[in-house]
Amino acid sequence: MHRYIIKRLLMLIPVLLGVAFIIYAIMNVAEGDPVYQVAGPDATEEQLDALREEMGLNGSLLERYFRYIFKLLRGDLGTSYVSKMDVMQLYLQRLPNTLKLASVAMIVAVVISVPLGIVAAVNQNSIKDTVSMILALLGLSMPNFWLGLLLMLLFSLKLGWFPSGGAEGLRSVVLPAVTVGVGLAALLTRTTRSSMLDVLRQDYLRTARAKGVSEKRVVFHHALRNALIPIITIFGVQFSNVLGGSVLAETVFAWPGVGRLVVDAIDQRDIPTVTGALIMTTMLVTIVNLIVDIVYAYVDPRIKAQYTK
Amino acid sequence: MDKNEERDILRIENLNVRFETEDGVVHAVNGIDMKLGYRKTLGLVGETGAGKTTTALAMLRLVPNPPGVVECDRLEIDGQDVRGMSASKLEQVRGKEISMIFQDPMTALNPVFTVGEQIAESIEIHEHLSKEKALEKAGDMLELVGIPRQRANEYPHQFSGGMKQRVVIAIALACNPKLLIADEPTTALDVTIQAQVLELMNELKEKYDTSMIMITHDLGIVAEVCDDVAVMYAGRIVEQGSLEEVYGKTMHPYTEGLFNSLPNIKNRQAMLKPIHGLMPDPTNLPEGCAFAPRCNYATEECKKACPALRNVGGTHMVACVRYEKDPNFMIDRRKQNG
Amino acid sequence: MADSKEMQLRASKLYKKRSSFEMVWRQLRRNKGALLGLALLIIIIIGALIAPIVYDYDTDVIGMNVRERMQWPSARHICGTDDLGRDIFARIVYGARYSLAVGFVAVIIALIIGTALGAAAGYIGGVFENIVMRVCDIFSSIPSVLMAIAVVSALGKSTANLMLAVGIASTAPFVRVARAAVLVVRGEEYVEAARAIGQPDWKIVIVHILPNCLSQIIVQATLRVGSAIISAAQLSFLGLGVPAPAPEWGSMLSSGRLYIRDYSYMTLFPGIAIMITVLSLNLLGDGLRDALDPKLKR
Amino acid sequence: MVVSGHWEERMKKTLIVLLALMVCASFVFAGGEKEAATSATTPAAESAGTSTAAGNVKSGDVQKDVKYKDTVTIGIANDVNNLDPQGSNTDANMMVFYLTHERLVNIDPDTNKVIPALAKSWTVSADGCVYDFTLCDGVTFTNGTPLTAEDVKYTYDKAKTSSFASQKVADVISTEAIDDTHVRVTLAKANQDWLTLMAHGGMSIMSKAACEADPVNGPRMGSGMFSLEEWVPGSHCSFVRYDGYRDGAAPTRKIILKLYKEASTRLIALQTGEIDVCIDPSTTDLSRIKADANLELIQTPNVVMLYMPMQMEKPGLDNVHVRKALAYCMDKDSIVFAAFDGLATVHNNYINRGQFGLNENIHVYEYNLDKAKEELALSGYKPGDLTFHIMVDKEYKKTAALIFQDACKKIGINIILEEMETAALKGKLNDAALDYELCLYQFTDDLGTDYTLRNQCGSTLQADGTLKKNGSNRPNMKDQKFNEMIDAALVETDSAKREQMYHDIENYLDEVCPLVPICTSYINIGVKKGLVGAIWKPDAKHDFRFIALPE
Repeated sequence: MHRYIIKRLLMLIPVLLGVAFIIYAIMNVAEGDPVYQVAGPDATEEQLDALREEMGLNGSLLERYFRYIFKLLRGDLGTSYVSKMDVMQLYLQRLPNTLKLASVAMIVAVVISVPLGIVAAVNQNSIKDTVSMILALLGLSMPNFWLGLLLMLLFSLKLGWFPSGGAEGLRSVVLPAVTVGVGLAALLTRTTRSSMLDVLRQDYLRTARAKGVSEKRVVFHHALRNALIPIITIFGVQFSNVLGGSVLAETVFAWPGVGRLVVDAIDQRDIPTVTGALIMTTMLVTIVNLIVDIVYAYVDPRIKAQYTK
Repeated sequence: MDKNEERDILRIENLNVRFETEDGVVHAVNGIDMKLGYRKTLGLVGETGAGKTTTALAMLRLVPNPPGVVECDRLEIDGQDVRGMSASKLEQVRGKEISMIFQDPMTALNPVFTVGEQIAESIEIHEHLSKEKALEKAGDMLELVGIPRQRANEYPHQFSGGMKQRVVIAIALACNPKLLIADEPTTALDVTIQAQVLELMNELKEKYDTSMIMITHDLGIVAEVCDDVAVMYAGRIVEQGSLEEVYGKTMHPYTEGLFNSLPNIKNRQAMLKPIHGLMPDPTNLPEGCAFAPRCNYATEECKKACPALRNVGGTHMVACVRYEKDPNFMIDRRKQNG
Repeated sequence: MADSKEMQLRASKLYKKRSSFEMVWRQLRRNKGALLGLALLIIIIIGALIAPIVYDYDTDVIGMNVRERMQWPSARHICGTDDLGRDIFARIVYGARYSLAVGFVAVIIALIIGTALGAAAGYIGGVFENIVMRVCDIFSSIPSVLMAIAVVSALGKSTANLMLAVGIASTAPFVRVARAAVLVVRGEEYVEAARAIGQPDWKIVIVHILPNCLSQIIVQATLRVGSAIISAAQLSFLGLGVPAPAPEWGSMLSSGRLYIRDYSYMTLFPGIAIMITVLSLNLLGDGLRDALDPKLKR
Repeated sequence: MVVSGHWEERMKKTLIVLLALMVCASFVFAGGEKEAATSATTPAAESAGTSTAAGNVKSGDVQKDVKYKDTVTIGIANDVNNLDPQGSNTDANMMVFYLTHERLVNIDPDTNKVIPALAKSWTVSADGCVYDFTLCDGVTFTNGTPLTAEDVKYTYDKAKTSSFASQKVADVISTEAIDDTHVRVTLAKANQDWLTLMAHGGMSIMSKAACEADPVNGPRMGSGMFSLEEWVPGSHCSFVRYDGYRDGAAPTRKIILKLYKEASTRLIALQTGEIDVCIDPSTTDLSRIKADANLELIQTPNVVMLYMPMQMEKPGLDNVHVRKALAYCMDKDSIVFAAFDGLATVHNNYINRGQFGLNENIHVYEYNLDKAKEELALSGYKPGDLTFHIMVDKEYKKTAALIFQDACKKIGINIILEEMETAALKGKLNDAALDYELCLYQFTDDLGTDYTLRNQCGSTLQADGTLKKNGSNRPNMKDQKFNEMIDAALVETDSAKREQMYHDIENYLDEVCPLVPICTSYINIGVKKGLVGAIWKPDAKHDFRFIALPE
């Protein structure tokens, strides 16, 4: 298994080089030359050229890319064109907020969707099934800035239980996490329901019942364990998305996360910050995916067998 | 021991099971009475779709509802009335008083738990042992069914079909139940493994005084393992009695048809005489005797009234209109071996 | 012998080869939720098709009347008017054309590319699987905003390019779901059996493996349409989506956002339109999932 | 089709659940928030604080005996993204430089006149080209080191190289430090508005030693009443009081500028009390502030002028009649009503409100489709010939462009909307290719009439005899006659004659019609009742040095 983990981590390097190249290519093609975001309106040609030199914008796409990679391999993510701050520091300032928001949001999503999905699957085609499906769908189709404002109006303005914005203290993470979590719940509920339905038909559950195992244990121990693979897949996919930050919730709740750092940087054509933040996110995502794959093996021995074969 | 003799391990009266689906109501079991004494083995024989497995599941109240609906006048296991039992009480009966072996070993075991855990689970539930002790006892059970103890923490996908069936048997017999129901345990196995499994079941049956119901469509297995036989057709028992009575003095035309479908080792030239036609459609069973359309001796009478089981000597019972009407009616098989 | 002919007739009726579409329809008809979903979807699609006949695009949909702006839902304007005095109900009905198109096409692109890649990766394994999964990691770490900028800058701004951008951005999850589903199914006996009788690999994947992981993929597809519509909204909010004044549900949501506390109806109704579309798709998806799932055949 | 009971019952259940959810969702929203749905009324009368002749609003004076809170938190709409005074010109950053730095001179909030700051006095030579400044004594930077003439010279020389500040020191030939407290600045030619330019945040005096030691953090230190404590871009920026300030320390110890990008969240934060000042709440929420007992609304017309430049070298737009036709299609009243909720004032001049030399009775291009058709006829183009793209980057500009598009369609000119991100729009405007036709843009500079005209419409003669447009000259107007008129006005010393010259310049521009002025809107600020000491400026570069909130 260790050899497999090391192999996967080594694969990270080509991925990072790939991400950096794609961003450089996109930014090269995108409208809006970065130098104009930093230079004043009455900049002369010489000043512009001097600035291009300083920002490393001269030379062909490949030259700029290799210059960036050379610095990247030494762990230097460069400095932001706009705030002149080191990109790594910018990212690390935002990372704790995003990790806090992402993990609490995932907990909210799981707490909502796994029980809902199981109730829907166990009572297939009954009123409980319909209600849980509609509740789950509400989360997805309701635009989350709408939900965010609704929660803020109710819980921070009218009831005053939670602060309306900012990232100080644990109470401030609750509303944004619920907003993001509810949005994720739809897919997770549907996946839980669908894979539980597949498993609930299996014969080994009948064997368990014949052994005298209680219905609750049959559903939550025997059935759920087998239904976990698709659920973990979607959990992994959603967790990596949320690790990239959720821009709308961060905007509505003034939550300084990675999501808005990237979008603002794109807005200002701040290439080092965009590239740096996305590379760090990719690393995080790859590690999450690796953990998901390893968890597969622990959950389902048949997959573990395939890896060690 | 004699006190147990009169009381029966299993008593069922007028068991009916139907499945209400959108395509219509499937009448799987239509009024079954059944009694089984201690340390006795009953063979339940019939073509696929006769309702054998449904009857077995009904005993453990494992028929899924919806869509299944189970009605019966009496269902007692070892004297306890199972019908009204609460879920928690039922869970104490399943696996302790009565347990079941399923047909397809490939899907009967949970793929994500080790074999040892799956055996230990029922021991933990019923004998309230700690996890370690239960696992240890599970090891003993594995040895008992001929699997090395070390393989307890391997997973089902690492076992062959035959080995898996042995594990299923180990699970079923872990808390040495009084009544074991085996639903075609060897159908999915090849002949050599079949013999070993049957021999193992016989040994364990003797060792633990377990009474058993062997569900099969293979008359050879019944002859080898069972004391009594019940022949089922379209959800009803059409003939019942001891091995000698049913094999020796076969009376019901359907039972005769079953025997005629077996190749006769002694007389190689004998032509096989299969029963023509198909099982009746369970959603609309014909009036009167369900076997009438396929029966060579069928008369107009048979099509009208549905015959009840009648005693024809000893423990031998048969449900056929011809005998009610004409006491010395004889089917060909009885004519030959007298 | 009469009854045996009758027997043959009944037997043939039971087991004659029905076309697969009819089989699916017969299964689907049984699932009531799916019928409801299908009914809602048909209503929405019909609404979208007859919109140009009922509403004249220039006057009703984009024609503005500033004096009548910000009116609460009334008899004259069922869903009220927006900040330029345009009737919101007309725009929702007309907007269905844009939103459904964006939602469906984007998901179809993602579905086809994603499932093919995922299934191939899951089935073939080894180096190919690693490459595909790493490229998938790369694409999933590029936010859809950046993807949209790339497509718009390279191919110019149009609704088609918006669909392509949203499609590419939502491919990664399909790859992953397909691969995970194939991984579990790959070890089954029937796959080895198919390989044993010499079936070509691609046939095995399509005929044997995909139907078994169809349920996860359909769940993913029906839900993605909803999020595709909403991510198209974020893109139009940044000016990369469907150009104004076209009445796309997503951009109606974004422009209504400013007035959310006083004139909540401006975001409520487009939100409900999206919700009903997503709900109907998922109910239909549920029905399809059960109908197409071989294990569930009764 | 016979419907079996089962189906009906299942569908009924789903629909009931669906309707119930929709009803309660709309009720929670509609009911809860309906009470404040009155449309915005003309605001001027109800603003808190006292407005001065110069258009600023001063909220009450700081009292000696009152105990003030330790920290004031200000919710801002745009991010503080650059702390180098010569590195940016956005409002948010400028607010910071007023807290942390000082300039040679300041503008008096009451009279808009130039008043002493770091330079306690100065003399100007007869020909108006040589300025001798005398610095206050005992001035120190916030790290205690003294501020000398050397630092002033270093700052002015450095300004020449900065793309933001170079235009302001374009005329400066040399800056000499005579001794620690005397500086002489020599200009190439006299410039009446030069001193006003020197009061701009971009000319804040920096410490030479600090800048040379650390080029990134050095410029962030000034000699102001506050020093930077912590800066997390995209989240907040906090400042602490410099107790060693020569004229006595500020009333509040700590000021935090906290970013709230979403307008509704920013206002809710004020209502829940998490922040003390909410800059720029959304116009629809203003009645909520007035209705709240412990909040006050501060309102003053701003100098952010929305206008539509027309790139005069593009086919069709090079024809003055086409430009005039477009001017007559601009329905300014509807734009004020729809895009600004009525909270804006129509503007017909080519320089900003309150600037010297504004021509009160300039000709007005009122919204008149017949005149527009006449102009189009004169232009030689037939209806349907012309198609123009208009670039917009904000929601309110999109609304305005849609109204303009609707009007132009009526006279046969086809307008296509091009929505873009701000960065893309800025890039297109500044790109040498000038590949755009129409745009809705804004400028806020009120650094003197000459600076506005020269920057917005002026051009400079290049060595090869061609004219090159100045920095913010979006219409790309290259008109030598116009350049001569503004150069003459710049050196005219008699203010009455100078005013008339600017009236003539505005009339000339009205004839050339390079751009269509649309409107100026309002500064809206929600504050906690009792907040004092702050000076709210129409150019949104507010002065928080003396801000204070009673306990």
